[in-house]
Amino acid sequence: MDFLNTHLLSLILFTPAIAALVMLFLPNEDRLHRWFAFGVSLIPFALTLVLWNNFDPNATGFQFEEKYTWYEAIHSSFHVGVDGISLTMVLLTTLLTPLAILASFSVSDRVKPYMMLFLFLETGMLGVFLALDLLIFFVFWEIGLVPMYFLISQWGSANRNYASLKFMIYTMGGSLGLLLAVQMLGVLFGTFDLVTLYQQWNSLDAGSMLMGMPVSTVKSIAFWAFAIAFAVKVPIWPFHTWLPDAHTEAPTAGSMLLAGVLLKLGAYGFIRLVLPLYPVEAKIFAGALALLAVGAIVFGAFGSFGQTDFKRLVAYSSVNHMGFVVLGIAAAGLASGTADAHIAMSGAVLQMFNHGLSAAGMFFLVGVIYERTHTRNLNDFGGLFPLVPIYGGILIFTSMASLGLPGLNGFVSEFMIVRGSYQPLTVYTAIAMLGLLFTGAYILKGIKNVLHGPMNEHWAHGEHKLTEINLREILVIAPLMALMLVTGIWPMWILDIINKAVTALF
Amino acid sequence: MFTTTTFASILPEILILTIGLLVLILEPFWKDEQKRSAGWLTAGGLLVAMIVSLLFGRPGEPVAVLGGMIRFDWLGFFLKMLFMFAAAATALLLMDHEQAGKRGEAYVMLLASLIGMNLMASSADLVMLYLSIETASIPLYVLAGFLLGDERSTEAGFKYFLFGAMASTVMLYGFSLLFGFSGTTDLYSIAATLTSGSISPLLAFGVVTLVLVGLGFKVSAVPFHFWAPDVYQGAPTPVAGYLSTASKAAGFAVILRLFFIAFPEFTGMWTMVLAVLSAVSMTVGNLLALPQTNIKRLLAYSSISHAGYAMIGAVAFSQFGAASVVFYLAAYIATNLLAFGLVMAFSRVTGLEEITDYAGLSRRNPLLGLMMLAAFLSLAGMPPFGGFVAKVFVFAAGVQANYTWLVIVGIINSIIGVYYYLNVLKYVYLYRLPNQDEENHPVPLTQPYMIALVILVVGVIVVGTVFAPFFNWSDAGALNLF
Amino acid sequence: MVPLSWYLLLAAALFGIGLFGVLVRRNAIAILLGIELMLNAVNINLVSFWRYSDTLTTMSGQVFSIIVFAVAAAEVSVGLALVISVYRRRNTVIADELDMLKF
Amino acid sequence: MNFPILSVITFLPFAAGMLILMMPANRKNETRAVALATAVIDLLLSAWVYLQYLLNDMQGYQFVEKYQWLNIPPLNIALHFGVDGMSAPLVLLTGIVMFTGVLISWGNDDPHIMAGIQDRPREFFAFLFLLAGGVFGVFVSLNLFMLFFFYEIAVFPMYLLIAIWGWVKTREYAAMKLTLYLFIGSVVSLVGVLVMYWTQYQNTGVLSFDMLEMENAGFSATFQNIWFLPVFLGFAVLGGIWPFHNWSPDGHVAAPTAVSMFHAGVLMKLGAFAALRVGVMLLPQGAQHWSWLIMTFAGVAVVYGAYIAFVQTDLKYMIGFSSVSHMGLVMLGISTLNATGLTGAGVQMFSHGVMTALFFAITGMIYDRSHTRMIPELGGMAKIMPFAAIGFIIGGLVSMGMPGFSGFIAEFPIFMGVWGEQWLVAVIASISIVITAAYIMINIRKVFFAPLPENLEGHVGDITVLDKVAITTLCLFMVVIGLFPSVMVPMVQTGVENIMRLLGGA
Amino acid sequence: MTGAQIIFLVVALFTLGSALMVVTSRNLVHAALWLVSTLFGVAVIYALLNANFIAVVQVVVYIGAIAILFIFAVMLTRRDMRDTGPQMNKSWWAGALVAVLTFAGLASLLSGWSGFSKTAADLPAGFDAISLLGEALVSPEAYVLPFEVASVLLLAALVGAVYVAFNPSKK
Repeated sequence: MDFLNTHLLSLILFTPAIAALVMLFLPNEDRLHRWFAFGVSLIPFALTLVLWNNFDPNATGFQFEEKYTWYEAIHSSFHVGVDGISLTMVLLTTLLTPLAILASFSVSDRVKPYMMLFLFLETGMLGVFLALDLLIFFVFWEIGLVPMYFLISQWGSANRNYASLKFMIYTMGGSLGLLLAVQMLGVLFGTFDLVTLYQQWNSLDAGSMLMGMPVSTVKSIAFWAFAIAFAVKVPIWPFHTWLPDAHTEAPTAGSMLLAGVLLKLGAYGFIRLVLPLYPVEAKIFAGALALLAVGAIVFGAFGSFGQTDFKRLVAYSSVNHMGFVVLGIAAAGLASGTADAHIAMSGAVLQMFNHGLSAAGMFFLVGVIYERTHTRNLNDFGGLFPLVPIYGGILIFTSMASLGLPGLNGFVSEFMIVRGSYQPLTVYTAIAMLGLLFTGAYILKGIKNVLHGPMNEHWAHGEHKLTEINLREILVIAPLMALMLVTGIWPMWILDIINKAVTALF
Repeated sequence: MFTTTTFASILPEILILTIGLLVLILEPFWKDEQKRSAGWLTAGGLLVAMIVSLLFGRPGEPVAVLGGMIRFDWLGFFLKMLFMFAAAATALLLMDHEQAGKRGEAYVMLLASLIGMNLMASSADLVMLYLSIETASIPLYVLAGFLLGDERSTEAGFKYFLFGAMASTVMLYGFSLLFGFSGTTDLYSIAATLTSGSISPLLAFGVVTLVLVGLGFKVSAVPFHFWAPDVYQGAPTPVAGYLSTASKAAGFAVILRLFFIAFPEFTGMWTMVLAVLSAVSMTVGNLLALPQTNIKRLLAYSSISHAGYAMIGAVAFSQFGAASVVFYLAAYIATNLLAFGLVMAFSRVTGLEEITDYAGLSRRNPLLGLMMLAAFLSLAGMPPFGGFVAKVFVFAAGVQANYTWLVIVGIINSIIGVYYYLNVLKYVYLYRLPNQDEENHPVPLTQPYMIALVILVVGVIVVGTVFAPFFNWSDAGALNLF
Repeated sequence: MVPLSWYLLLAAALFGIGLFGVLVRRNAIAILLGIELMLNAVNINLVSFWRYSDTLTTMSGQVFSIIVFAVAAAEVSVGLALVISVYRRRNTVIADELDMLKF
Repeated sequence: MNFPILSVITFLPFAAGMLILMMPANRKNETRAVALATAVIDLLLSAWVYLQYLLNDMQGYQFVEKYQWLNIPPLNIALHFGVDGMSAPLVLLTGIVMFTGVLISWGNDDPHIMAGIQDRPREFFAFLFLLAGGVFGVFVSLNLFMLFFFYEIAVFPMYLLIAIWGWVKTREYAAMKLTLYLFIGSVVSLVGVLVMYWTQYQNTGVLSFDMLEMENAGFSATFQNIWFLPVFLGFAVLGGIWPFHNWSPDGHVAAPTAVSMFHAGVLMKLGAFAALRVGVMLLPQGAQHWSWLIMTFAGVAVVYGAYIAFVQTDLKYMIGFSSVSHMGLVMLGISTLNATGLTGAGVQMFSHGVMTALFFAITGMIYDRSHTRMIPELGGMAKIMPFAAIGFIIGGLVSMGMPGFSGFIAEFPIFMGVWGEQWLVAVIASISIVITAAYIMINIRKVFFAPLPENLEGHVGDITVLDKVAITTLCLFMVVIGLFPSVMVPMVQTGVENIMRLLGGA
Repeated sequence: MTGAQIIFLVVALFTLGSALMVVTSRNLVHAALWLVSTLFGVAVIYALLNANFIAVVQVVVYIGAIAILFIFAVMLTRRDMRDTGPQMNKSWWAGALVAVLTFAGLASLLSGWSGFSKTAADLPAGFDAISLLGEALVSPEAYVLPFEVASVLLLAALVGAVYVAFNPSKK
């Protein structure tokens, strides 16, 4: 057990990747691959539960740290550790991956590479959340792209080539600045260790000169280099245009993870890197960031409302929801050290978690119906509730969670964000709250178009008869629904951990 | 007085003379089909002569013998060995020449000119020098025109003779002035009397110019090169090879000894003259080689340019420079003989001499193709063949002497050279005969060719890889000049 | 007494005439004649240098000229033989008509 | 170490080449077997050198052998062999490329496929080994003359290999262009080398081509400033430095597969390595004086090469120009003249070598089977040769500097090094990463995943087992180094240490 | 002007005049005969220089052998005995220019030499040029090697000339 304790994070991190490699040598049997992947993906989840159990929310700093020499030449080490924020994200990731795998049991084309890519993707995402070394962070940040790219481009729908490339190029282009800024930090300080960098970077005298420019200018540039990289990933308006395409074209499980976890990477980057490294700039530019966030909220909502494609609708809703996260972050940056900041930030983290649950659930449900009807056009549906009552119930439940119905999880986090942001960013928050109205509008529009209204007879009979959601699919959505409900009613199980970490950090 | 040293100093020549007389005496008694055995006799005899000379005729400290006529030193000795090697190879290549191979006279002429060349390498007296140059040349005129039934060959011999006689006479005039100014014919004494106090640099320049006409002709340096392509093309191929290697090398031996020993006072002047000659030779030779379609003419122009490269070492006027020239000659003799030998071997079977005729050779006879590769890459100056090391050495000598501009000219020319040498190899390896069944048109090699070519190709590679002993010998020879 | 310069100028003049013959005559034999004139010029040089040198007894100049005689004889015999050989094949000894080998 | 391992590595290919030439022409398989055996032995030996290299010896050369070759006064030429941290990986690289090159040239008697070398394998392997021996020689030579000697040996077989076995349409032109370019470059350096040699004599009275002695020759600053450029650029021509890169793509395209592998994989390293070893190490002040120019050239090469690669429609041209871009990165690393950048350059040489060898190997496999390399005419290869597809994808990821692969390990320190010197160049050069990602991904999709053109249906078969072994070998190195940089980077650092000592001493 | 000088000038003019006829006469037989006359003039010059043996050799070898050889050769190449057609190049003027320049150059160069105008000492009494020459030619301390080599050369030339000239039957 000692080994397990000291290497817990590494185990969580690498189990999926190693399992993927093992799969390479498994016989070519689709069932085997499915079950193997699913079984293996449960291991990190189980380990995460152990982690959660052993995690001491009251301790400051990072826990379960591991540090090995990795790239001596540029003083980068494999340094991982968790605090309350990353723990939440790890939990989200390890939870969603098995569900996504389970959800993709219906995939029958090249199952082996598909499952392998999922497992690699999990490692990539977990790495970002666990990394305490800037370079390692970047490594996993980029690695995650590859499996996602191939998942979209190989198993996606009609326009997948365009979408996958757009996804790739946007993200890589966005990361360019990050890469350069990371390099600059490495050159300046000779280390990539985050803990060290937090101190050294901030202790630089703002008036001194760096590379022929005042430190403040350098920092501002670096701030935006970071911010843009993460903003693309989140995505914040106006960098969001890749997202609807990618989501729409990705396979169901891909969308689940994309929305559920991948978008969180960007937000997590803000929390883990941008705010601690650039507290001053974060204050200065909080307004701009908030403006973008509000833009995301409003335009996301409008965009969503205007869609006729069910999946695109959900995709734009992600823009909208993630806008809140950024708003919270901006507020926390502006008001750092105050209770407002803590509330806003805790809300943001919780919102990340919540959106992970609801977006994954929504995409899954879209996928469920798409598999049966092979259309996502909202106008092709209508009045399906009588045909698929269980599915309808689940959809309504999940939509409500997404909408932020009190009693479900979305409400808690959005409320906290708004509450925390209102003081520092009154105007923006006010506009954002208007955006919230549209959130309700588009979600209701979605439900209305699918479930209510006149029934589209096409789906009622014959070969096109819509079948009810099956047991496997229920098993996928059930844990999500359970968590939505639990978090909505008793958020403290997770909020406690988040809040303590946030308080310690900001 | 005659001493062992005296005897040792001319031992090779005595042995060569003996071989020549043996050929002359025995040849009439042989039946027609046996007559090519004269080639075996010549080559074998030269081999024996080389061994005997190496055993008993090695020089010690440089010493003037026979009244100062010749200098018994390592420079002469090493070059003699090279010439004898070249002559032996030429004899082997001549053996299966349709018209010349069965004529004893050919071998006699070869040996006579060899005596001349040997003496050129060691002459230390103007009288001896002139005589040895002529002894080397006159039999070669005969050899160049040896194929009496062949219009090209007779014409080649005729032209070679006319230009040669003219050039050597001009040179002789220079010699006579040299003698007049210094009052002596001994090269080593000339230096003492021929100081800038006694004659003006302009006068020295005049003498150098006159002398260079003859020597430039021997080494086929521009502007005394115009005979070379015609003669190489017309002469029997092995003779052309011999002309372009041993004869040229002998010319360089004279240039080294004459200029280094007799004109130390006027170094600045004659090195500049040689530098210009060198640059012009390289450039003109290479540029004119570019459009050639006949392989022998191509080799002729290439040999003109090689005279230019070798001259860079002489321009350097240093021990290293001289050593690099000698080394260059060693490498070049092996290389160019190989090239001409291959041309001979090919045209003996096919009767063709155009570059385009070589298409598909690497399939018709892979060994021949590989040898072509070795020969032409060595000419181009690529390792691991002799040409590379030799070129590096002369260039190094040039740089050392601050003749960087000349080295740069040389380097530009090497690049041009690479182009046309590779062009030949392109035919050998890349192109195919129009009817595509190369394997049905083999190019067999007879025994003498096999022996000669293999020895030469091994020589080219050995000089290029294990260059140390060769350079050591060259350097030991060069040391004798200082 | 005749100064050395007179002999040298005579030799130079003879050399020049010989050179002229070599350069301008078309007939190979005539060219050879020119060469002989040049050789004679050389010999005049050699002998006169000998006569006017301080060391008469070394005889170098005279020996040199003897050797030149020998060489000239050898050269002429071979040369004329080649001329005849060419004539036999080509029926001409005009140098510029022998142009098979021209580039 | 009494066993003369470096000599054996260097001369074994020559000996094997001779042996192969002497074998009967009709015993093709025996010839191939001898070639393979030689390659395996050389690979093992070079791996042995790599593994036995002592990392704690930070400055010296190891496995040193010295035989006087020509030690009379005017010339001191010795067979002086030794490896340092820069060259040891390159020796290993050569071993790898030699091994894989032989594997994929094995030949296949199926008339449809015409894979590998059918025509005169005897000569082919002999020339290839001549090339390989020359390459080994350059990497291990510590004597300038011998370095040059082997350098030229490595250059000329290229002509024959390309002209005889190359692509019919352009081989003559390309082979001649390549040879002349390289020859011009090398002779230009030769002048510089000779001048250095004599100047050394004037300065110190020591006449030696030994590079270790030449390090102490005390060249004056003016001298170094004048002669650095010819020496460096002369060698760098072979490294494909812009604007002298023109020969390289043409050569790649015309060359047969194994030769392309050698050419891009090893030969271009030869140029960069020689430029580093002779130019930078012996003329450090000159290097400092001109580093801005080299950096400019390299920076242009990086971006320009990537852009030109982007617009190619011929797969081989694409890879050829990507090599220009990547070798530009090597030059960029060298031009930084700081430890980080040089380390990156060292790793990049290895990484690019393996990666581009892999690219060319797979391109060759595709071409041999489909008889076209035009990207628009290809498609669907992933179904036909999934193994090759995976290999190509891994190569592509390395190419775009994806973390987790060797490319990242190499490029990151290069950019960091540039940051330390001139941040603007780093910013501009980093654009190439996105361009590279774009064309790699687009072309992977087009070649491997687009629908299979009808005219190729049925003609095209899977790759052979030997091909798979080759691909696996190459991929393995890229991944292992990517994951564990410590297997190579510390070694490169020992070499860099030495260079830094020389640069610092200047 | 001393008697010797007058004699010299007369002989020199005769020699140069004959030489000019050698290179200009259209008829080759005439040219060869003019060569004989030139050679004779040169022989007299040798005599003036107290080189009696050389003068004799000149007459015997040059006139007796070489010049006669020329005449034979001229006659053997019959066709060109006819003095039809131009005997000189079209660019004969260039040749003339070169010749004149050569002479002028040589003369001017030589005139710059310190020993240009020196005069000769009288021959010492009892000076026996012939025996000195004989000794020089066979003494190992002097010119025996050239002497021997010259014989080799002559032998070789003989063999060669016979081969080249005497091979009528084979085609």
